[in-house]
Amino acid sequence: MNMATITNDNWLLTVGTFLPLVGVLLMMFIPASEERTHKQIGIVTSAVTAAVGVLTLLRFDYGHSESLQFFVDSEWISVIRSNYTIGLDGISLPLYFLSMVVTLLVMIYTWDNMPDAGNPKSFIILMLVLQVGMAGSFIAQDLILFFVFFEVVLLPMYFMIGVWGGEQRQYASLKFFLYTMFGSALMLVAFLALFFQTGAESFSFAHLAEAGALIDRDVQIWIFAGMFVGFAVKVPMFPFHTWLPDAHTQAPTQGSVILAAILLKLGTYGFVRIAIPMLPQGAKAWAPVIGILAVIGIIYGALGCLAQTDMKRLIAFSSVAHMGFVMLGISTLTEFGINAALFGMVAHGLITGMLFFVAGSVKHRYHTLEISRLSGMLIQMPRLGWILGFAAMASLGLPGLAGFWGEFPAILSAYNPNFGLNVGLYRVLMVIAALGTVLAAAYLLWLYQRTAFGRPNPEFDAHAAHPVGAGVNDDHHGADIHDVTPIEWIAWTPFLIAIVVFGVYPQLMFDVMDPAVSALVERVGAGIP
Amino acid sequence: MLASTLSSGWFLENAWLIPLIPAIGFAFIIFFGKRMPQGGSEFGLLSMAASFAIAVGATVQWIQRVNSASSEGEHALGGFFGFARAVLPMAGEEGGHSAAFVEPVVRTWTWWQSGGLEFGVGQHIDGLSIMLLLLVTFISLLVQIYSTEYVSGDRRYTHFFAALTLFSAGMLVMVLAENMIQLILGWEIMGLCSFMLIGHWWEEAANSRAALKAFFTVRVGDVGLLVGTAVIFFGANDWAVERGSNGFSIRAISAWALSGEASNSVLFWGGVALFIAAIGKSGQFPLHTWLPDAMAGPTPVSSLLHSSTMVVAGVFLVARVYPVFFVGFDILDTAVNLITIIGGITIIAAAALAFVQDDIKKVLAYSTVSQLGYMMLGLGVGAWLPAVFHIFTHAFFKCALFLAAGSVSHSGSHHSFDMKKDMGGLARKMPITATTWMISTAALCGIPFFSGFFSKDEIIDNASHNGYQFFYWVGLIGAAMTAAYMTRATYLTFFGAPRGAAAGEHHDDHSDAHDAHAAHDAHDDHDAHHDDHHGRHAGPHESPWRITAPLVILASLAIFSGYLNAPAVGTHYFTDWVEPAGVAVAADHAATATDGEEHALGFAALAAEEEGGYSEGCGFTTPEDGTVCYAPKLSHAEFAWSKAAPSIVLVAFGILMSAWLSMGVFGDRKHPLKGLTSRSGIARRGHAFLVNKYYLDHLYEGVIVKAVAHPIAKAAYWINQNILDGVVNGVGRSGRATGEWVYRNLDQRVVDGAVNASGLVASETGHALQPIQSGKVNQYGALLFGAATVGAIVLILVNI
Amino acid sequence: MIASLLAQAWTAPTIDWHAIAPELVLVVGINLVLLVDLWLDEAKKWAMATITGLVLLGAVVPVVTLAVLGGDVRDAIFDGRYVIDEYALILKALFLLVGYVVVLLSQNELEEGGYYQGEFYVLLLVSVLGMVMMSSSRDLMSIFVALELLSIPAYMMAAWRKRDPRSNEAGAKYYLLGVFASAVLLYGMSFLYGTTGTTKLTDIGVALSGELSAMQILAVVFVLAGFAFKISAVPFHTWAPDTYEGAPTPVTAFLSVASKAAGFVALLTVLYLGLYGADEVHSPMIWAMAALTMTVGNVVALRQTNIVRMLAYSSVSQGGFILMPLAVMSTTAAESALRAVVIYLLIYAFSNLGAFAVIIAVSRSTRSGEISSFGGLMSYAPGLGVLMTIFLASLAGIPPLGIWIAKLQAFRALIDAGSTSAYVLAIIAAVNTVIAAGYYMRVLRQIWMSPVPDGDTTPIRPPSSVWLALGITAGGTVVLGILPSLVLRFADLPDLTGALGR
Amino acid sequence: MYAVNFLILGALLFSLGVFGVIARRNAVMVLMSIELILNAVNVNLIAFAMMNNSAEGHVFALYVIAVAAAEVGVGLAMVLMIYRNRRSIALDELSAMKG
Repeated sequence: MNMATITNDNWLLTVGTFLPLVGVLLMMFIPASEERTHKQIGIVTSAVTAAVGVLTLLRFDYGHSESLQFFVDSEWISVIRSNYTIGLDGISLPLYFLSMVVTLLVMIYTWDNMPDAGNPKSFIILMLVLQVGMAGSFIAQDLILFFVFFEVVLLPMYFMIGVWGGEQRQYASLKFFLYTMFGSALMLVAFLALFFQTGAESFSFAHLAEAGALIDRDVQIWIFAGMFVGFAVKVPMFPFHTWLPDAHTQAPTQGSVILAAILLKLGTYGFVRIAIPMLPQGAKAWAPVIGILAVIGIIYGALGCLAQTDMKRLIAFSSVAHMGFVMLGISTLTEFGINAALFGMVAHGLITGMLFFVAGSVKHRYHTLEISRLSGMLIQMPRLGWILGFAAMASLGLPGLAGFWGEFPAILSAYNPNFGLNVGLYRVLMVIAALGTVLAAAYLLWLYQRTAFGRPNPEFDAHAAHPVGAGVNDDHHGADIHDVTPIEWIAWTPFLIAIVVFGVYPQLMFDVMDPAVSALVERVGAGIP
Repeated sequence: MLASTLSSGWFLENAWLIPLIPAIGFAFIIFFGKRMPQGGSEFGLLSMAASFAIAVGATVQWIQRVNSASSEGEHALGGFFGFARAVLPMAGEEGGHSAAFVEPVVRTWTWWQSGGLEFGVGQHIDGLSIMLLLLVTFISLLVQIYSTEYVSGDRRYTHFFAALTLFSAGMLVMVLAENMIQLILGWEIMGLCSFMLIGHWWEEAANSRAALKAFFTVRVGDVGLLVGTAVIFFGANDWAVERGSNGFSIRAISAWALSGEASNSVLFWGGVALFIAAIGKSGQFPLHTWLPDAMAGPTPVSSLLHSSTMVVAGVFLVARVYPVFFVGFDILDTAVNLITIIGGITIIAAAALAFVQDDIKKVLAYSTVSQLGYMMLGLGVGAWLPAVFHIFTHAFFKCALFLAAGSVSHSGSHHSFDMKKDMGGLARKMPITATTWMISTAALCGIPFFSGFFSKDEIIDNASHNGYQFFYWVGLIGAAMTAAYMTRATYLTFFGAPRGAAAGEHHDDHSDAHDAHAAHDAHDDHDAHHDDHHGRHAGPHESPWRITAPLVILASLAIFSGYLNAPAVGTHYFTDWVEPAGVAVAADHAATATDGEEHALGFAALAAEEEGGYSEGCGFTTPEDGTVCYAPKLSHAEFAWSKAAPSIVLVAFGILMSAWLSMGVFGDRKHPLKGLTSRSGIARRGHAFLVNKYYLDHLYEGVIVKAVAHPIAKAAYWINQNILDGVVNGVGRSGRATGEWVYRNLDQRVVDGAVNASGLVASETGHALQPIQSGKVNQYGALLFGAATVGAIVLILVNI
Repeated sequence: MIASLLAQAWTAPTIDWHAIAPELVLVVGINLVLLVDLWLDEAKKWAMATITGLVLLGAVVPVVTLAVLGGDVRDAIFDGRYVIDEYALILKALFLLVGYVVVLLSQNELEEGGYYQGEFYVLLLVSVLGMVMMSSSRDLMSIFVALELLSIPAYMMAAWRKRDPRSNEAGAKYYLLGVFASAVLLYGMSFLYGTTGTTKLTDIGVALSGELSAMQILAVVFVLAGFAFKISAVPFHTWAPDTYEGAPTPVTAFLSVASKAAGFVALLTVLYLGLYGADEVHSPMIWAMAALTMTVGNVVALRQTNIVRMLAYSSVSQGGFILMPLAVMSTTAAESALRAVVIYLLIYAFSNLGAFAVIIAVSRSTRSGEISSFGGLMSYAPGLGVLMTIFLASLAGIPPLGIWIAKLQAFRALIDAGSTSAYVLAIIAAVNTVIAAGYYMRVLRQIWMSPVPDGDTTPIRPPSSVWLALGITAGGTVVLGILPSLVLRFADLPDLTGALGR
Repeated sequence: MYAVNFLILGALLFSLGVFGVIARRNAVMVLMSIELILNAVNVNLIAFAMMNNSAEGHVFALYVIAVAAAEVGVGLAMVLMIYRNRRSIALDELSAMKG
C-alpha cells in the first residue's frame, strides 16, 4: 500500500517465486518411472526455493517493514495498463515465507507418504506449480498480476484433490473448482469496475489505493460486493464454506495441508491487501456484514465440528471457525484486529496444517478416520498421540501457543471497532466469539478424549490377546500401527517448533506486521470522511 | 518515597527466573526424562528446589525492602504502627502514621505490539506475589517429594512429573504476571495441566471425562476473563498510555481504577466479567461441580492443584486487580455485592454437601470449595488482607489434609478412598498421619491458636466491621458446619472399628479411584511392586518417610503459619509485608501530568455520605495530580476475644455435636459403652448420654438424621448432582445435539443443497433445451427466419 | 462526349500490387495446386499437403512485409471498398495461419481415408482466399462475394466423406441453412442499399445516422441475422452442432475457427463502419444474442457425451463471449470492444484448434468420439493429456493460459461502457464462465481421474504433422497467455480503429 | 410508384421462398425456393438501382446471379450425393444427429 518503495535486491522475489518452475522443467524430461529421482528433485527444488526465502528474510529491512521492498515495476501488458509490479512488506512477508516452508515440508513428507494413486512425477510437478501461484499471489502489487497468480493455484489443487483424493474426490474437486471459479469471476468484474472507476490509469495497488478512496460511496459498496464474494469463497466465510469440508476431507494429506496452510489465506489476504485499502467506504459499509458472518462462521463451524464422526472432516470444519476469528479481526478495521488476523492466518496455517498431517498419518496407519473406531492412540502411538494433543491445544487457542495470538486480540479488537462502526453490535459479536472459544475447546478435547484416551480398539490392537499393558511399548505392534517415523519428524518438527516459538514470543511476527498494518489502517482512515 | 530509595536485590530483580526454571525443567523432563534413572522426577525436584530457593531469597529481600520503606517512613516501628492501624482507623493522611507504599519491583520486556503500542511480559513483584511465589514453590516442592513415593512405578511417572512441573511454572507465571495477558497465559497453562493430571489415568473413561469436564467448565469461566480483560483494557488504555504504560499492565489498571477517571460502568462490567472467570477457576457456586470430580486425579494432584494453589487462582485474580472490584462494586459502601453473594452461597452449599460424602477426598474437595468461598467473601467485604492470609494458611492445612488422605489410601486402605467401607480405627495404625490430619483439621475448623483461626476469623470479623452483617452470620454458620463435617470425616477415618481394607481384608468392590488405580496398575510392572508391597506388610501401616515428612512439615506450618498475623498476640508481620499501603504516591511514570482539571466528583460525594469507616485516602478521594494510588485504603477490624467468641462457641458446638452423633451412628454396635469409652476421650465425656444407646440411635437416625441432616444435605446433594452438574453436562450434550442438527439440516440440506441444486438446474436446463436441436432442417430454417422476423418486428415496434 | 465517356470509363485504376499480393499469391497457389493435382499419381498425393502449406506460408510473406512497411492502402485502390490496413493484415495473417494448421491436421485424415486430397486442398485454399478477402472488404458487395467464396467450398468440405451419411447430412444441413441465411442477408442488404443508395459501408454509415425507417430496421436485422448464422449465434446456431459432429474433424476445426472468425470480421466491419448509426437496433439485438448464445451453448454443452459435439456447443458459447463486446459497440467503449473481439478471435483460434488437434490424435487410436473414450489418457499418453488440459483450461479462461486475457478484454470493454445493461451482461458472462468450466472440467476429469475404458493403454503416436500443429497451437496458447502484449501490440495500433475510422 | 410495385413483387417472391424453405420436405423444392428468394433480392436491387439511379444495384444483381448459379451447382451435387447414399431426398430423414 505504501508509496515508499525500496528496490534493493529486487531480483530476489522473482527468483524465489519462479524457481520451482526450473524443477518442473527438469522433471518434464525425466520418465515418470524414476520415482525417487522425482521426489529428490522436488525436495531439492523446494529446499532451494526456501533458501531463497530465508535470504529474503535476511535482506528484508525490518526498519521499514511498512514500505514495499525488493520492489520491481516493469512493463507487462501495457495495453490494459497492467505491469509486472511486485514487492514485499510486513503484511505479505510472513505468508510469502510460510508458503515456501510449507511446500518444502510437504515435499519431505511425500518422500514416504505418497498417496495411493501413485505417479509422484505429476504430483510433485503440481505442487511446485502450486507453490509458484501461492508465492506469486503474496508478492503481486498489481491487480491483474494478483488475479493471474490467484487463479494459477486452481488447477493444480483441482488435480491434487481429484486424482490423489479419497472416495468422493471427483465430486469434491469439481465443487472446489467451480466454487472458486465463481468467486473469482465476480471478483474480476469488480477489479475491472474499480479500474475504470479510478480513471483507467493503472492496476497497481499503490495507485488504486490512492484513487479508489475517491470513488463515491455507493459505487464502492457495489465493487466491494464483487470482491467480497470472490474472497469470501476462498476464505471461506459462512454461506460460501461448503466446498471446504469436502475438499479438505477428500484431498490427500499434502493437499489438505497446503489448502489449510496457504490457500485459504489468499482470501483473507485479499481482504487486507486489496478490498479494504482500495475501497475504504465500501469496507466500512460491509464491515458489520463481514463481522456478523464471521461470528456466525465461528459458532456454526464449531457446531459443525461437534457433529462430525470423521476426524479429518472435523478438522476441516474447525477451519471455518478459525477463519471466522480472522475475519472478525479484519472486520473491525482496527490495528489490533488486522494484526490479529494476519497472525491468525499464519497460526492457523501452522496448527491446522499440523492437525492435517496427524490425520493423514492416522489414516495411513488405521486406514480409517472414524472417531468412534479410534481410541487409545496414546497407548499404541504415544508420540503421535501427544502431537495430536499438542496441536489440538494450540488449535483451541491456548496461550503460549501460536493460536492464542490470532484469537485473543481479534476478540479484544471487537470491543471497540474503528471508524465509528456500531459498537453495540461488535460487543455482542465479541461475546459470541468468546463463547466460540469454549465450543472450540469442547470439540477439540472431545476429539482428543475419544481418539487418544481409553484403551485401543481391539480391531487395531495387534496384541489383543495379551494384556493391554503390552501396548505400552511401541515396538510390540502390528506392522502398520507404528509411531512417528523419522521422515514425519523431519516434516513436522518445524511446525511444532514454530507453533511454540510464535506462541511464546509473538513479537517476532507482530514486529514485522504492525508498522505495515498501522500504515494501512491510517490509509483507510484517510479514505473515510 | 521514591522507588530508588527502596532496597532491592538480585533475587527481587530476577524473580522472573522462578517460573522460568520449572518451565525449563518441564522441557528437560519431556525430552530426557524417560532416560533418567529417576524417570525425570529429579529434574522436577531440582527445578522446584531451585525456584524455591530463589523465592526464599526474594522474600527475604522483599522484607528488607519493606522495612527500608517503613523505616524511612516517618512513623514508629512495626509493633506500634500495626497496633496503631488497628486502634485508630482514621490514621490516614493526617498524622502521617501511614504505611509507606512499597514500590513493587516491576520489570518488563517487549512481548508483542499492535498499533504501535508495545506490550510487555515481565514481573510485578509485590507482597501478594511474593507470598504466593513462596507458597507455591514450597508446596510444589513438598508435593513432588511426596509424589516420588506415591506414584512410583506408575507407567506415566515421567509424564506425571512433567505435568506437575509445568503446572508449577504456569502458576508462578500467573503469580508474578506484570500484565493481564501474562496472567491469562499462566491461568490457561494451569487449566491445561489440570486436564493432563486429572486425566492422568485416562484408560478409564470416567477419569478422562472428569478431566474434560474440569477443563471445559473452567473454560466457560475463561470467557469472562477474555471479555473482562478486553473491557478493562479499552477502559484503561488511553489513561495508561498517557502515563507511558498500557491497558494491560496490572499497575496501570489498579492506578486507573483508583484515579477517579475510570467510568464506573466500565469498572463494574469489567469486574463482573473477571469475576465470572474467578468463579470458574475457584470452583465457586454454580461452577463448582468440576472440582469434586477432579478428585479422580492422583492425590498429590488434588492436594496441589485442587486445594492449595490452582483453585486459588480465581481468588488471586480478584486480589490482584482489587481496585477494579473495589471501585466497580463499590465495596465498603454496600451491604451486599456480587462477590459476597457468590462467596456466601458457596460457603454454605459446599459445606452442606461435604456432609454426605463417603469418599474422603470428596469431603476435602467440598471443604476446599467452601474455604474458597471464605476467601471470596473476604475480598467481597473488603477484607483484602484476611482473605489473602487465608489463602496462605489454608494452603498448608488443606494440602496436609489431602496428603494425609492420600497416605491413608496408600498405606492404610489399599488405594480406597471410601471412608465407610475401607477405613476406621486407623489412628492407631498410622499415628503420624492421624496426628497431622487432626492438627490440620483443627486448623481448618478454626480452633483457636491454630492457623485457620487467625485467618478465617479475621474474615468473619471484618465482614461485620465493614457492614456486611448478613455475611457475618453466613461466615459463622459456615464455620460451625465446617467443624461438624470435618469431625465426621475424622471419626470415620481414624476412629471406630476398622472396616474393609483398613481391617486388612482385600475386596475388589472399591470406589472409582481405586478402580482407576487398579486399572492403571494393570498396565504396568507396578503389579509386581504392588503385590510384594502388600506381601511385606499386609494391612494398614504407617507410610514411608517420603510421605510422612511433608505431612509433618505441613502440619506444623498449619499450626504456626497463623502467628505471622495473629492480632490475638499482636503480630502483624504478614500485614506489613503483604498489604500494599493505600496511599497516593508520585506516579513514577507520570511523564506528562497533562490533566490539570479537578476530578473531585463521584468520589468526593461518595466520601461525603460515607458514615462508618473513614473517607480519606485512596479509593475514596481522587489522588492529586501527578500522584496515583495502587491500592485502596482499607481498615482492619480490631481483634477482640469478645468478637471471636461466637465463632469459637459455634465451632465447639459443631465439633461436639458431630462427634457425638458420629459415634452414635458409626460406632461399634456390639459393646457401645466399652467400645466408646475405651475409644476416645470425647466419647467418655458423652458417656452419660450414651447409656441407653438404642434410644439414642433411634433419636439420631429417626429424628435428626432422617428428619433434619440428611434430607437437607441429601436434597442439596441431589440438586447439586442433577441440576447444577446436569447443566454443566447438559451444555456439552445439547451442544452436540445442536451441532448434529445444524450440520444435518442447515449445512447439508440448505446451504450445501443450494450449491448442488444450482448445478443441477443448469444441467436440467440444458436437457430441456435439447429438443430444440431436433435435427430437422426445415425446423432449423423456421427457427432462423422466425427469430429474425420476430426480432425485426419487435425492434420496429420499439423504435417507431 | 462519347469520347469523354470512354475516356472516363477507361481510366484504369492504379493497382498497388504489393497491397493485394497475399490474395494474388493465393490465387496463383490455387491454380498451381490444381495443375499439380492433375499430374501427380495417387502414390505421391501426400505432396499436395506440403505444397498447400507452402502456398499458405508464402501468402504470409507479403502480409508481413506490408505490416512492416506499413502499407496503409485505402482509397488508392477500389476507392475504399477494398482496404489493406493493419486490421486487415492481422486477420489475413490469422486466417492464413489457421489454414496452415488445418492442412497439418487434415493430412493424415485424408491420406488414410483415401479422399480426394487435391480437390480438398484447392477448396481449402479457396475458402481461405475468401476469408482473406473478407478481412479487407469494406463494401456490401465485396463482403457478400467474400462470404460466398469462403462458404461454398466449406459446404463441400463438410460433406467430404461422400460415403458417410453423417457427413452427407452435415454438408446438406450446412449448405441449405447457409444458403438460406445468406439469402436473408442479401435481402437485408438490398434494403440497406435501397434506403441509403450506396453499398460502400462508410457512406452507409453516414446515411444511416438519424431516425431509422422501418425498412432500414428490417434491413439491419436481416443483415445481422445473416452474419449471426455464420458465427452460429443463438438462435441461428442450430446447424453448428450437427455439422460439426458430422463433418470430418479437421473441417470442423476449420469451420469452428476460421469461418466463424470470418463471420465476426464481417459483422465487425459492417457494424463499425456501416451501422453505428443504428445502434438502438443492433445493440439490444446483439446484447440478447450474446446472452442467449453463451448461456444456451453452455447449458446444452453440459449434457453432451460426444466430445466433438460438446466442443461444438462450447464454440457456440465462446461465440457468445466474442459477441459480448459488440453489444457496446456504439458507446465510447467502441475501441476497446473492437480490440477485444480481434484479440479474442486470435487467441481463441489457437486454443480451439489445439483442442481439435488433440481430439484428432486421440480418436485416431480410440476410434471413438465419446468423452468417455478419453478415460485415463494421462496414464498412457501424458503428453496429449497435458496438452488437452492446457487447451481446455485456456478455453475455460483460466490464467495464465491464452483465453483469459481475451475474456479479460471482453469484460473490460463491457465495464468500460459502464452502462447498467453492460454490467448485467458482464454478470451473466461471469456466471457462464463457471458453467463452462463445468463441462471442460468433465473432460479433464476423464483424462486425469478416470480409468481407461478398454484396458488398451498402448501409447498414442500422432503423426509429425499433428505434433507440429499441436506445437504451434500450444505455444500460441501459453505464450499469448503469459505475454499477451505480443498480440495486444497489434490490436493496440491506433489505426486499427483509425483504419476503420469512419 | 412503379418502384414500390417492384418492391412488393420482391416481397411476395421472398415470402414464397421462405415458405418453401420452411414447409417443403423435398430438397430440390427447397433449393428452388431459395432461388426464389435470391431472385426477390435481384428484383429489389434493380428496383432500388432505378430509384437511386446508381449502377451499384445492377452490379450487385449480377454478382448475386453468378453466386446463385454456383450455389445451385453445389446444391444439386449435394442432393445427388444424398440420393445415391439413401435413395431419397426427403430432408426430414436427415436427422441422425440431434440434441
